[in-house]
Amino acid sequence: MNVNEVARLIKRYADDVKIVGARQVFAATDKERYLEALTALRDNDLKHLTTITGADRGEFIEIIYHIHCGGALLNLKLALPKTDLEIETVTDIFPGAILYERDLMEMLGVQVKGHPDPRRLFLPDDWPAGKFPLRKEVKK
Amino acid sequence: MPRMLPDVLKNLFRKPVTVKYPKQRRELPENFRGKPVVDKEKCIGCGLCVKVCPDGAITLDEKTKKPRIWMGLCMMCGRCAEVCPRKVITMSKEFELATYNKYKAMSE
Amino acid sequence: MTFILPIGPQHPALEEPTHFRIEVKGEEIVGVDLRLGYAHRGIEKALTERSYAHGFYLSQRVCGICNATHSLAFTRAVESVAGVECPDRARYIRVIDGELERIHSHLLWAGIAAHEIGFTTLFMLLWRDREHALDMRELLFGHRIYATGTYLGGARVDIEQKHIPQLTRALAELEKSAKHYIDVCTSDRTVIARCSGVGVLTKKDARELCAVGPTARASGVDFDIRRDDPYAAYDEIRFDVVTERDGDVLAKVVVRLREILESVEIIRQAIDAMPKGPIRAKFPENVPENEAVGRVEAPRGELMYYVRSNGTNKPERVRIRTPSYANWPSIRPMLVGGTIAEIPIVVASIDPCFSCTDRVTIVDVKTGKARIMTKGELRGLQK
Amino acid sequence: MIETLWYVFAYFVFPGILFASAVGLLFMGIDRKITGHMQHRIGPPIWQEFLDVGKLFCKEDVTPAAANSFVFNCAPLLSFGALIAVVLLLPINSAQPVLTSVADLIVIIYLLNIPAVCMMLAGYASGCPFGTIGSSRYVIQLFGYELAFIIAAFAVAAKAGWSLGLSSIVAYQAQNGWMAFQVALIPAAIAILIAAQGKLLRVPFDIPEAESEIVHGPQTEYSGPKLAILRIAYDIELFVVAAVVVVLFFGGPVPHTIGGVHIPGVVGFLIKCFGIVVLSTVIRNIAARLRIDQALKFFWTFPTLLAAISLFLVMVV
Repeated sequence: MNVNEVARLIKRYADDVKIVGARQVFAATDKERYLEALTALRDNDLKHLTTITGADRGEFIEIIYHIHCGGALLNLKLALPKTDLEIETVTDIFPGAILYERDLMEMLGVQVKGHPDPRRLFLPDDWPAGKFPLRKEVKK
Repeated sequence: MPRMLPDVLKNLFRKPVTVKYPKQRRELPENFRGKPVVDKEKCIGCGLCVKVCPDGAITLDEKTKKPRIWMGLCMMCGRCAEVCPRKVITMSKEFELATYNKYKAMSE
Repeated sequence: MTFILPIGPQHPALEEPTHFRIEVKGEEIVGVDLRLGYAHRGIEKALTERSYAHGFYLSQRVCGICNATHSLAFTRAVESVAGVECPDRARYIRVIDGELERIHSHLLWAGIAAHEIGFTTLFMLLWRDREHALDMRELLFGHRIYATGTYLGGARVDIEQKHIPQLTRALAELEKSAKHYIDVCTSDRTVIARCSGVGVLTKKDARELCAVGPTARASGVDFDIRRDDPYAAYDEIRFDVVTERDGDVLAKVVVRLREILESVEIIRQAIDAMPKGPIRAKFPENVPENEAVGRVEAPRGELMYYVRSNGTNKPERVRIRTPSYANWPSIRPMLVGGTIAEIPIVVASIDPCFSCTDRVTIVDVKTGKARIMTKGELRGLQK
Repeated sequence: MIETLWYVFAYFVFPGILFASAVGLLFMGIDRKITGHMQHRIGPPIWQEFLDVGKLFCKEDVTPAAANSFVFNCAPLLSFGALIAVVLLLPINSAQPVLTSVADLIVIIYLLNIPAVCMMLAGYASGCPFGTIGSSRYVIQLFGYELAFIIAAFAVAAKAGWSLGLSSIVAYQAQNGWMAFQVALIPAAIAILIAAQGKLLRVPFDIPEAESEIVHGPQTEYSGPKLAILRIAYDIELFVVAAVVVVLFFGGPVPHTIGGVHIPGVVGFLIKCFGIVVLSTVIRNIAARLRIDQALKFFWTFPTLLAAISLFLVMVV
């Protein structure tokens, strides 16, 4: 699928869709519509979730789903206010997301409901519970 | 099974590729980046190398304003040699940097 | 009665520390649990505290083997954030640098796989032929592994005309030995006995678990960033993506060896079509507010860098997703059902690069307790 | 009195400890040098084995806490002693071995199994999981190659007029040519060479010591002098198994007189043993290691069948 087809497909579920360069689409969505968006993508035989990126933007946490669609890369952005960091797991849609969601949980403190085994992935066992390394306020 | 037999028997009569390292040495290509060497006279003390070194391995001597490279941190990336206006720092061919005292491993 | 067989973190089969807890009934594997994080160095956090020029060198050190591809991915992301176009000649130099690295990385992996199945002679001979690729990198770019083919805004070292004959001779040598090893691996009965039908990853599993690189291509998934999302000069070079069907360890060996043949072909085309001209464009000190994704086909698969800049000379957030990280979930379907003897070869078959996957700080082995060293302490240790 | 002195000398010096371990270590050294050149590299000097063993003797003697110390400590000595006993039973210098007994072929086959049993005991006693798995694999492999080895040995004994004495076998071969060239016994010769490769844990069958899976199998916990004794025992086993194959199939120690110079039987015997070791090295360098189930399946089909055929041919014809 080339860039325009992906943009047209995602328009229904996201706003502020912009095409960057020859092969990348950025789109912002919200908590209600992101599950249908991902299911729609999977039904169009786009099964490859490259990764899930988490970024601490100061007042909110931005989660980006990077999905490889043949000739283009879709970056689906999801903004979560720091007050309720609760999202639904996508492992039923993309089974490959198991490790990425565990990484998200331990590095940024986002709670993923329904994750098969929400254990720690990288950090050592006695890492203090409340401290999330990639948060802005954790300097060194 | 004997698919590798010809290979193995041929190797018996060919000269081994390995070299007895400390005694014989391999010849290094000319843009090989070894230990950076500082040629003190030509240095004008501009401090560009200090700014550009990714590891912060280069410090300017207080009195003489000449660069001193601490080999404990230097990763021989060659940026200092590239950015120096007077070509004071050049990358030598020397790569055997084992020392007993890491803190004395200065490249003056 | 099942009992837990601990493999790692220190184990001769694993060249880097990871820990498998394998549930075993007799010799048959029942369950697999994986504990990563022993070589995690907090690189993503460290990158946000360094300027782009210094961060470039840190991105090279994420993986010990595939560092040209890491620096290329970082450069690709940062250049699209800063809006810098790298000159044509530099794009070809980057292709040559990346492909030479793919050749030496695949030969290194094939040697380790041969060692896992106990074929020491094949291991030694494979690594002997790998020297051709490493010598070329040393000749062209200065260092065997940390080459300077790519830098922010272009390339740091130009390829002189007088090295080309040596390069073509080495490529011919590599091509001959790659063909020979494909023939050996597909016809030697002991290798076939140990590799075919072992650690099978079906195409459905590979697509679902988002496997990448040769691991996925060995199961028939036709996915290669050099063709799907071409970067550097790959759009002007003709090559075809190598895939196999049956997804077992033998298919993974053959896919990688055939990719070496492709890489040799790519370098030859790159040398011929290389235009004259400058090799580096100016890279601005401060980068405007922007975000971008840089993707590259590393020897082990799709490598992704996500960079977000905030106007200063330091990136605000860098996300590194390495190929081995994506291949870890597919270890489970491959191992379950096999026997203990297959663990090393199956684990090695996805060519895991643990230091790529982990980025946590040091575990203090003496006391067994994990202690997080702050960067200041790290620096203190070095001084 | 002279009798006992002769036995003491025979046990400690000539075919005994000094000679056997020197020859064993030398064979292993040459084997490593040839392997090096076959892998297109220089390889260690021939006397490398002496240096390794010497170094190990200087190391500290450690017994792991989890290990059952009695079995763990005496296993290497037991296997070393058994191998020296086999050396004394073999006709090395002349057709007459040092210790003669009626059915010494059976005694040899039994004694050659003691090092294997000791290795298994050591593996279980060392208390480390790798040792346990290594030993269980060793047991399985023992059943594999032992069958072929014994059938081939009995085929030879049958051919030499149903006598189990080695000296009579050597005498029989002195008259009508080497056993290996008898048509009926060629399959047995091939079978015993494959079984020897399994008995010596050489690469296609070095599953109990698969370093990429179970570190060093039963020997994982050994270090220092105990490991040195195990290494010497292994090297002597290399020489001894080759010697048994030579005695059974390739004529044993036959003194020659070439150009008027009288060459004692030992020299010819050593050269033939060396030939077998080189053959084993070549096999070691052109094959990958099989899995334990594949090895067992292979042993019970191919070599056992060959040995059975030659036994049948000898019995019937």
